[in-house]
This record gives sequence, C-alpha cells and structure tokens, in this order.
Amino acid sequence: MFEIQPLQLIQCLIACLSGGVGTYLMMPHRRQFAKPGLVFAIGLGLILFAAGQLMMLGGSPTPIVSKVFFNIFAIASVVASALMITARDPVHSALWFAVVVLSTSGLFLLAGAGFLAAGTVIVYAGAIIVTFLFVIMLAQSEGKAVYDRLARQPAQATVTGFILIWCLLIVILSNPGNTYFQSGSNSSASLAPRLIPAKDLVNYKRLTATNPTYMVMGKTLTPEITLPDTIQATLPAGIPQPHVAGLGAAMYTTHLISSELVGAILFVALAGAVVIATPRVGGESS
Amino acid sequence: MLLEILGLLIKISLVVGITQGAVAYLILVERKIAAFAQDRVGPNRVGPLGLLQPIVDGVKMFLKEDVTPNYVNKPIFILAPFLTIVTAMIGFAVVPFGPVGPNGPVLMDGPIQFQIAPGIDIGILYIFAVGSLAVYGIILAGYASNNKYSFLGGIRSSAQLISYEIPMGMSILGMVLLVGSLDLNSIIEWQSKHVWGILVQPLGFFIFLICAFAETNRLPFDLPESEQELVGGFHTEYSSMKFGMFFLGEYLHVITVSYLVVILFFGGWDIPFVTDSAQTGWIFAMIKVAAMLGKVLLMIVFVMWIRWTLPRFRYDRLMELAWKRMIPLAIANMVVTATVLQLVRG
Amino acid sequence: MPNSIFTSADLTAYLAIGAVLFGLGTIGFLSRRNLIVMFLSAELMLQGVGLTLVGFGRYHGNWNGQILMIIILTVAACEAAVSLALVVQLFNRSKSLDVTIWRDIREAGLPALVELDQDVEPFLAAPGSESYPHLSPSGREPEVSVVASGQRAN
Amino acid sequence: MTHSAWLVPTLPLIASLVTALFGRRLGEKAHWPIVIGIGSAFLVSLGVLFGLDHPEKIHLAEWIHVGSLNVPLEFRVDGLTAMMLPMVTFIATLVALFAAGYMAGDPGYTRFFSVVGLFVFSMTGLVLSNNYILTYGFWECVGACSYLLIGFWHEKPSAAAAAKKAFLVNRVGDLGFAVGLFWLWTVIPDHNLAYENVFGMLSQISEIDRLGIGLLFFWAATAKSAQVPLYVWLPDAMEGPTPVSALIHAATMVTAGVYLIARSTPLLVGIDTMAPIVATIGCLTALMAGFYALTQTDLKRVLAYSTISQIGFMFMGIGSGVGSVVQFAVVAGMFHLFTHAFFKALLFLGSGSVMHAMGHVIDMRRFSGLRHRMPITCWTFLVGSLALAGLPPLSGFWSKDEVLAALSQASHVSEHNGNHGVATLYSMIYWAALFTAGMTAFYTFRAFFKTFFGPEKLPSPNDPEAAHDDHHHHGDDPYFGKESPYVMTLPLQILAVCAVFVGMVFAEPTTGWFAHLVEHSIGFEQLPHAEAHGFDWVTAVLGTTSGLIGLGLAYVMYAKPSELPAKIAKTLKPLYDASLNKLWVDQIYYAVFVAPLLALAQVCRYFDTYGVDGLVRTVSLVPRNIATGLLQRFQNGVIQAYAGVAALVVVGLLVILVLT
Repeated sequence: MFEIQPLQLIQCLIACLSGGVGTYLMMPHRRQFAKPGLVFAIGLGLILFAAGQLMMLGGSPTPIVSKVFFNIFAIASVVASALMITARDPVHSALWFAVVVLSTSGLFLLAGAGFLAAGTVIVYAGAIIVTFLFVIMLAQSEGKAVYDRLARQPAQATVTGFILIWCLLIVILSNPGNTYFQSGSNSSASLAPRLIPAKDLVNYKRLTATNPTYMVMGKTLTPEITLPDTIQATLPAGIPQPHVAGLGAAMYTTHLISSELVGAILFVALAGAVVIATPRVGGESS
Repeated sequence: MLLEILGLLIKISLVVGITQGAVAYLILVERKIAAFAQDRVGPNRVGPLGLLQPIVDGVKMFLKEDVTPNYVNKPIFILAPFLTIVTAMIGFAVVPFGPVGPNGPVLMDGPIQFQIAPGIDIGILYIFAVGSLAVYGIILAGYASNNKYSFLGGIRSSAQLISYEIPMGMSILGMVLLVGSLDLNSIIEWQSKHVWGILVQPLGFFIFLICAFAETNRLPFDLPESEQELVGGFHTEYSSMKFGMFFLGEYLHVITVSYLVVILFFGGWDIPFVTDSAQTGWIFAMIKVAAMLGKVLLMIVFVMWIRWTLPRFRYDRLMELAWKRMIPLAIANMVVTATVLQLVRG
Repeated sequence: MPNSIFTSADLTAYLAIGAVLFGLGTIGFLSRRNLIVMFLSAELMLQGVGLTLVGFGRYHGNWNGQILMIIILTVAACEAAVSLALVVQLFNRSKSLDVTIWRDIREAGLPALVELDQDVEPFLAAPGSESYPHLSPSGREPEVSVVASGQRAN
Repeated sequence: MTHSAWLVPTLPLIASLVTALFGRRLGEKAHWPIVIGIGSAFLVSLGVLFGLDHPEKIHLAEWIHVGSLNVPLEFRVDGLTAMMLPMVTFIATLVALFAAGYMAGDPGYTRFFSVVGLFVFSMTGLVLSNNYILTYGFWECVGACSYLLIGFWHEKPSAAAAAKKAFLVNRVGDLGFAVGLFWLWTVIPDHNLAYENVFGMLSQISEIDRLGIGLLFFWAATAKSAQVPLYVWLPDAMEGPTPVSALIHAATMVTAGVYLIARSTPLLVGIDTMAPIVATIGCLTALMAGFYALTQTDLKRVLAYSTISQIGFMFMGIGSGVGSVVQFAVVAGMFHLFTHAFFKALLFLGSGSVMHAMGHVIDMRRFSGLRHRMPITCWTFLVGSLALAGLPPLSGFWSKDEVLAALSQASHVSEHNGNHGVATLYSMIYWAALFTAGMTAFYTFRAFFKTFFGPEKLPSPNDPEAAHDDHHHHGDDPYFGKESPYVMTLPLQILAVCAVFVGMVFAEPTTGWFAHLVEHSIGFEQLPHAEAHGFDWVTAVLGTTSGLIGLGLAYVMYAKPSELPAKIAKTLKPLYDASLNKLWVDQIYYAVFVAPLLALAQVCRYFDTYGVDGLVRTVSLVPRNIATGLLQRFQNGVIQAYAGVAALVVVGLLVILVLT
C-alpha cells in the first residue's frame, strides 16, 4: 500500500527537516553563540520555507481566487501556529493562536463550512482566547517568567513532533485513493469503496438524479451533492446546496444523541467551572 | 471577473469613505445633542452652525504629537487601535444598504447589489463573529499600555463584552426562527412581506437594544472608559490619531449596531404599504436606501439621546444585569417563540 | 469555492495542514512549561483535527465532519472553562504557572527532569522606568456592599 | 359484611403510609391517622364477627405465579379469623390511644405510630391469609415490625442488642417454618398451599410427613411465641416502649405461633406423638417462666415471664388434643389466648402507666405504695391481676379452667385408649399446670403489692438501688408521681371492664359462643369431637384454690413490709439464685452456641488473613518487583513526558499502518 511518489517523499522530508530546525531555533532556550533575535529570524525563515514546501505538496483548489486565499490562509495558519508555540510571552501566544483560528476559519469557509467558520470565530476567538488572555493577564502580567523563557527539552520535543508530522504526511500522501483520483483512470476502481461505500454511491446518484428532495422528519430537504470529482461530473448541475438548514437537519436527526450529550457536557462544565473557581470562604486560597 | 472585482473595490471604498465621513459628523451631532440636553449652544464658531467643526477636529487629530510612552508593549500598543477600527469596518461587508437581489437597478447587464458581499447566507453570524473580535482592540490596548487604569479598563471590557454577547446572540434567535434564515436580506424581505420585527419580537428587541449599548461601550454601560474611576480607561495612554482611531471605532460600532437594529426589528428599507421586494428600477432603489438611512439616523440619535439621559451602572450591577436578567429573558424569549412557531406551523 | 468541486487534491491539502497544526500543537504541549500555553497548544491540536474533519466531510459530501467539529468546539469550550478554573486555583496555591512544579503523582525517589533555571535566555527589558500594573485595591470598598455581603453570609 | 374483611388490614396500612409520609407535618397529631385507621378496622372486624354465617374467601389479586406455584393474594374469613380480628384491632386501638399519651414528646413519635400501623396490617393479614405462603409472608412482616419496635430507642445499646437478639432468635424459628413449607410443598400433589386444599388432601400425605411438618411448624411457633428453648428473646424485648410490649409481646404477635398451630390442627390430627410434645413443651415453658417470675424485681419483666408462662398454658391446651378431645383442646387453647390478650394488655398498660408516673423507672424496689397516688391504675391493675390469677368470675378463670379441663380429659381419653404412659404424662402436666397457676397468682400479686401497697415511696436519684441509673431526668416531668392523663387511663378502664366480662360472655359453660365460632373454621369439621363439655367443677375448685393460695402467700409476704421474703430467700438460696438468674439459660446458650461459632469465625479469619491473603500477596510480589525495578522510572509526574510517549505511540501506529 506504500504508494507515494519519490518526489513527494523527498519534499516531505525537506519540509519536515527545515521546519523542525526552524522550530527548534525559535524555541525559547539558552543561546550562547548568537543573539536571540537573529536565531529567531533564521528559524522563522526556515519555517516559511517549510510552509511553502507544504503548499507545493498538497495541491490547492482550482479557481484562482480560491487558490490565492487558500494559500494565504494555509501559510498563515502554519506560521502562526509555529510562532504561537515559540512565543516568549503567553499573551503573544494567545494572539498568535487567534491568528491561527482566524485562518482556520478561512479554510473552513473555503471548504464550504461557513456556519462553522463563523461559529469557530465566535467561540474560539471571541470567547475562549479572550478568557485565556484574561487569565494570563490576571496571573502574570509580563512575559519574563523563567519558565516562559526556557523550554523543556526543546530538541526532543521538536524531533518527536516532526517525526509525527512526517508520518502523518506520508500516510496522507500515500492514500490509495490519492493515486486513484489523481491518475483519473479506472484502473484501480476496486479501491473506490474505501472512500465511499458503493451502496451509498448508488443512493446518492439516485437521489440527486431523479429525486432532488427527500423527507426528513416531515420536512423537505435537498440532498447534499458534494461528491468526489469523478462521480460529481456525472451529476446534473445547478441543484442548490442547503447549508445551515442541512447542517441543522443532520445535527438534530442523525446526530441527535451527540448533540444532547454535548449539551449535557456543557452544563456539567459550567457547574464544574463555577465550583472550582469559586474561592472557598475562609479557605486557604485567596 | 475583473469587472466584478473592480465593482467590489468601488463598493468597499464607497462604504469606507461614507462611513468615515459620517463618523466625523456624528461627533458633531453628538456634541449638539449634548449641548441641547445641557441647555447650551454647542460648537457654532467654525463655519455656519459649526458645520466645519468635524473637519477642524480631524485636522487637529492628525497634527497632534503622537506620544508613545517607552514602557508600553510596543507591537501590541500599535496593533490595538488598528484592530479596533478594522473589526469595526469589516462588519459592513454583509450589511445591505438597500435592496439586494435580482430586482435591483440594472447597470451593465446586471442588477446592482447594495451590499458588499451578497449571497452570504450566514450574515448575522458573520456580524457576530466580527463583533466578537472587537474586544481584542480594547483588551490589548489596556494590556499593552502597562498602566493600572488602562489595564483595569481592558479587563472590565473583556468581561463585559463577553457577557453581553450571549444575550445579544440569543435575543435575535427569535427573529431567525421566524424568518428561517440567517441572511440579513431575507430578514428584511420577510418583514416587508409580513410585519416588522419589533411587533412580533418586542422582548427580543428590548434585550438586543440593551446589549447593543453594552457592546458598543456606550453610556450607561461605558465602564471600560469611565472617566471618574479609570482616568480614561483603556485609551489613557493613547494620543493623536491612535486615540482618534478608538474614537472612530466606537462610532463605527454605533453605526453597525444601528443598522442591525433597523434590519432586524424595523424592516430595513421597508416602508409599510409603499415598498416591496418585487419593485425594480432606480427610483424605488433610492427610496429604499433613503428609508434605511433615515431609520439608521434616527436610531443613532436615539443612542446619543440615551447617553445624556441615563447615569452609568455600577460594575457588579452591570454583570448581574447580563447574567441574571438578560440571559434568562433571552432564553425564555427563544423558547416561547420556538414553541409558538411549532404550534402554529404544526 | 464553496460551490465548486472539491477534489481529492484539495482533501490532501486540508489533511496536510491539519496534520501540521496537530504536530505543532504536540510540540508546543511537549516543550512549553507555561500551563496556559500548554492549553493553547492542546487547542491548536484540536484545530488541526477540525480541519481534517471538515475536509473529509466536504470530500464525502455529508455533514458529519462539520457536526463533529461543532462537537469538538463545544468540548473545547468546556475544557477551556474547567481548565482555566483549575489553572487559577493552581496559580493561587503556588503563585506560578510552571507545570513542572506540579509533579505530585510521580513515583517516590525519582530525580527531577527539568533543567536548572540559571541557563535562561536573558530577558530584554524595555528601556526606561517600568511600571507594571499591580492590582492593589484603590480606595475603600463601598460600605453598602460590605453590609450586604455580611448579611448574605449570615 | 364478611366480604369487606380485606379492609381490616388495608386501613391500618393506609394509615401507616399516611403517617410515614405526612407525619412530620402532623407533628403532635401524628397518632390520629393510626387511631382512626385501626379504630375503623376494629369496627369493620366487629361487622365481620357479627356478620359471619359461613366461611368466605376473598380473592384480591395474583401474587406469585411461577410455573406450578400459584400463590394468590387471598383472604379467608372463618371462625378463627373472626375471633382474632376484633381482638387484635380492639387492643391495638386502645394501645394506640394509650401510646398517644405515653409517647408524647418522643422524637420518634411519628415513626412509632407508623410502625404500629404496619404491625396491625401484618398481624391482621396473618390471621386473614388463606394460604401458607401468604401466612409466611405476613409472619415475616410481623417479625420485622417487632424488630423495628423493640429497637425503637436504637440509640440505647441495650435496645439495639435486644432487637438484634429477637430478630436472630426468630430467624432460627423462621427457618423451621420455611423448611416446613418446602416439605409441605413437595408432598402436596398440586403444590397449592391454600388451607382448604391442604386440609382436603390429608389422606394423600403420609403420617411421617405430617409429623415432620408439624414439628417444624411447632419449631417456628416456639420462636415466635417464646417457648422453650427459644423464649430468650422475649424478656429482652421489654427494652421497647411499654405500649409495644403490651400490643406485640403480650397480646398479639406472640400468639401467632399458637394461632399457627391451631390453624394447622387438621393437618396434625391423628398423629399421637404430636400433641404430647406440644403439651410437654408448653408445660415446661409455663413452669420455667413462672419460676423465673417469682424473683424478678423489674415490673415489666415479671409480666414478660408471665406472658411466656401463659403462652405455655395455651400450648398445653392445644397439646391436650388427643383422641376425641382435639376440638375441645383447640377451643381451650384459643380461648385462653383470647382472654389473655385482654388482661395481659391491661397489665402491661398498667405497668406503662406506672412507668410514666415514675419517670421511666420500672424497678419495683425503687417505688411502692402508689395506690393513693394512682388510684385508677391501681384498681385496673388489680382487676388484671385477679384475671391473670384465674379467680372467678373473671375472664382468666374461665379460660384456665378450660385448659385444665382439656388436660384432664386428655388424660382420661388416653387412659381409655390404653395409652398409660401418655395418660400419666398428661396427669403430671395437669398437676404441674395447677402448681403453675398458684405460682402465677403469687408472682402477679407480689408485683401488685410491691407496687401499690406498703409505704409510699417514689424513685429518686439518691436511691442506692439506682446505681445503673436511667438517663431520664424527671425534674420537669409534669406527670411525675401523679396519675396518668385521661388518654392513658381510659384504655385501662375499658380493658378492665373487658377483662372482667369477656370470659363470661364467651365461655363454654355460659354461652358457648367461642367454641361455636372456632368450630366453624376451615378443616375443623373433620376434627373428632366428643359431646358437649360440661363445666368441670373439680378443676374449677382446684384451680381457684391454687390461685387463692398464691394470692394469700403474696399478701402475707409483700402487702406490708416484712422480713419474711428475705428469710425465705436465705433459706432456699440455691432455688432463689436459680430463679433470679433464670437457670443460667442465657449463659448456657452462649457457651453452647455463641462461643463455638465465635471460635470458628476466628479460625476463618486467620485462614483468610494468612492463607488466602498470603497467597494473593505472594502472587502480587511478581508485578510489584517488575514495577519497582523497571517501570517506576517512567512515572516521573511530568505530564509532558506522558504526552511524549503518547505521541511516539501514535507514530508507531502510523508506521504499522503504512508498512502493512
């Protein structure tokens, strides 16, 4: 099953190596041979290089606008996350994480998940990170603490992390479906069910071709038709995509129990946070 | 393709220019209203009736010395005012200033859309997402200033904004349920077909209005910058145009919120018995834009009027109002609306 | 792009970015010692997973990926709330956000694994006099609230 | 009216539930639901008694239906039931009234009444049930209520211990009942344990089976009715509140064993060995308990032993059922049960009244001469004592006379049948019973005289006898040293009237109503019976004489302060000690049963600690050594180290995924 092209393998390796070295250089650590600022800049350059390699690896969407935006968001998210994990000041970390969230939301938007993009910004950027900032500011008003300026075993951590990234990239790129769809031939058609079950394929075709609507709990809905490209090419065009309504219908029919569970978790966390954070009257904590 | 992008750029520059100019004159309006409320005359020296006062003010802002204290966290200190103004501006991307859809006035083989980004079906969510970013400007300004009062102002504002976002988001859910869409344009069309939102969602309107005051840091909720307690709040250390940007951001927020109130609860461009969404042509489009503008202006004047009417809240009362009054009310409003809808529609 | 075709190459790109975010989050979690930054790193890993999920959901043409991401979002919010409450409590006890001092579950008699603190990268303070905010109470507390809280305590 | 008999248990049950649920809100009025519930149950059972013309079956519901086992929730109203129901509910009503005064101010007021209601439900259900299994269920309910009420003041260690003891001893007896039921179930062809079915199939059960089952049932009865050898729990049960002693441990629950044997008589008839065993055990119990009661200083304990003794009389009566005497024997035993309930409840309530006035002191050495302070209690107590002593024309006289008559008839019949050994046994029992009657009169009046006659004396903390002092402080008790309130004396007076007249109204020689009733019970028509029994003048005279002798002795010794009792005690020192220490039965039981069990438990404990645990510890050494030697260093407590291992494991999984 190890069906990766040698070029990709090498690109992958270069990206991981440069990224790893860059991350290590940017980590807060003892430096004796050079100014921290210079080391940081070199690391950032290496990271940027790795991100560019990554962009070449994965390919990007076809329309030019989408391509531009996709690359901007992708590079921004990767670089911002590298800066986040290496920033000396936790406030900067939080801000870089906000950048990551915003660019991830952009990627969500490009993948047709507009609701999720807005939701992520509201929840993550608007609430969670602000709360983090709040706590950082209360607990520690300046980024000069010892433990912020000295990473714990940065070399080992970086090596571990980039081995993980490398393995993940290899697995993603060596996906059998990858070669199948990239070649565009039907030579390995038997592998198609690994991506989407044959039964479902038939159902999708029938639904979208003959009967553009179906019933969910008494409501008429249009089916989602985003399918792998080879299949999508055979479908009639122009069927509108339901967005929030479809998401809601799927969420409150197929995934009803999950939604309920999540609500319960939210409630429990609310109670738990209140209980934990409330200072005990006359207790040892102020 | 190129034409589309060009049209987009024209629209963006139009919106930005008009709103910036409007802000300048809004300050004049506010000063005049303040003078009226305090039985004074107000600015009347520069130009006829003081109409040139905003321009002079702007010039003053630009020409003042820009002081950056040396103990501040510089990158963040500079970033904060820009964040404020950017988050205030990009919300306008989905605001319909007039009719949107296939019936707009035709120019070069296509209808004109009075909206920068038509066809985004999650308009309200987008505005809320952008609005939730507005807190960064304030909290970072407070943090970066390295000043006790600024810091307190920033902390206060982050708590206040996060708290009031919740009831604000919940209060519009009633309208969203009624309309069945998150698209601002659909909401206006629904209201023009049926009835204005304030008539079917009075409680939602009430909660939204109060939360809007809190979200824009206007009196009676301007705790982050309350002069008596915190000198100037988060912008104590700012001067010149950086200070002006905070000012600008605040008024832009007022405009955004006024637009939202008008769109959600006052029918947007709708004038009962006069307009509907099927009308085409330039004349009706202009009427609609004018109607919308008029309503927004009235709303802004209302906001300024409130400023000189109500005293400031105490901080704990403010939080209590959000968590113990607004949120339960908003939830009740949502549940009742959903129940009634389910009963009526079956 | 939302209405255009989503090819397997696009999917690969999404998965790759997700993997990188996940790996970087891992690195941050492994190497940073500030509790809050560690939590941020964990959230970063969640973002990577979210990208993967959304990409797969889009590729397969169903909503499951997005719904899973919504669930992750909720769980992340819960986690943030509870963990921040815990962090505040820990900070109140030790006046430090260093994770390496919380090692109470280790077996007895093991050596410390953290490097000593003298080899720290120097902190470049901003020139000039510094005034860091100290949240000392300014002014007297209003007496009304004292009375009210006293009554409540009774 | 008989078809509404199901109301009799239901009303107290509802009352009990109401009290349990709303008792806290009712507060001091918590007794009202119970008094009303039991009182109305009494009215209903009166209706049942007078409306009874033929036995009737009330089917309420299915209870257990498993395979061939079918136990319906079914009640039966016949003579025995109709006799028991009014008695139980009547006494329970009066006791509840009495307790309303006696228990006032107790923190467990509502709990008390709730359990009393539950008890009445259980007891009436027990006598109503038409099925051995249902009977067994109610039998256990009664035991549970008894446990709850004995341990009512559970914060007192002695009360908790007494409750435990009663429960455990009853368990021993219930085991007999259960095994008997199993046995019966196997020998009944259609496995239907309804009474009419069992009694209808007697011909298909072999005699040895019947004897075995009967002995097992009797084993159960000895526990519940406190007979030798399982009587030890009853004296200790006096730790419960006095109304409980009156209701449960004198009048109703303890008679359940007698009732069970009487009910099962058709099953046992025709087995010659059964009746003498029952009679012997009853006689032995009556003698022993009477002997103990002679020297007790605790008023309630005197009455407790007299209860045991009187139940022995009942068993003597039932046990005299040989040959044609069977029916008369059952009538005699049950009649004694019936009359005894009234005067024993009266005596117990009287002692409760005394306790109430004495600040919960019950030691007779610490008070005396109370007849002027508590006239109503004194006179009603006197009536009860006379009835217990069996002096004519009070109720005890008639029933004791019938028991004695049955014994003498049994002797005659056995002689007539050529069974000389049995005849001799019965005549011995007869004389022993007469002797016991004399003892009964003696100890009853000893208690009476010591309490109400002699110089007036009230308990005080300075009393040297008060070494083991109670924790009740009567300093502010408004009733200390005074006659009890009306709500307590009224039941006493009613019961006194009953104790006088109930014998005359029901007895064989006068109306014969009681015998007529009992003969209409299920299966009793099969019992052999002789022609109508006349009044046995010889027995009556002998019994009365014996009682009078006892009374006279008591008067001589205790009516006035004298040195006589002490002298007698000194003269008969071994006998006196034996009586005071109850023949050391408790100590013997401890040595024979408890101590070996404790030793065995100790052995088991050591086996567990060193045998089983040692094995487990040895096995656990292996992983423990591996852990300390190898794995411990990975537990360094740094969360990031753990996370790093997790990340590397993910890497390994990915490698496996790609390479395979």
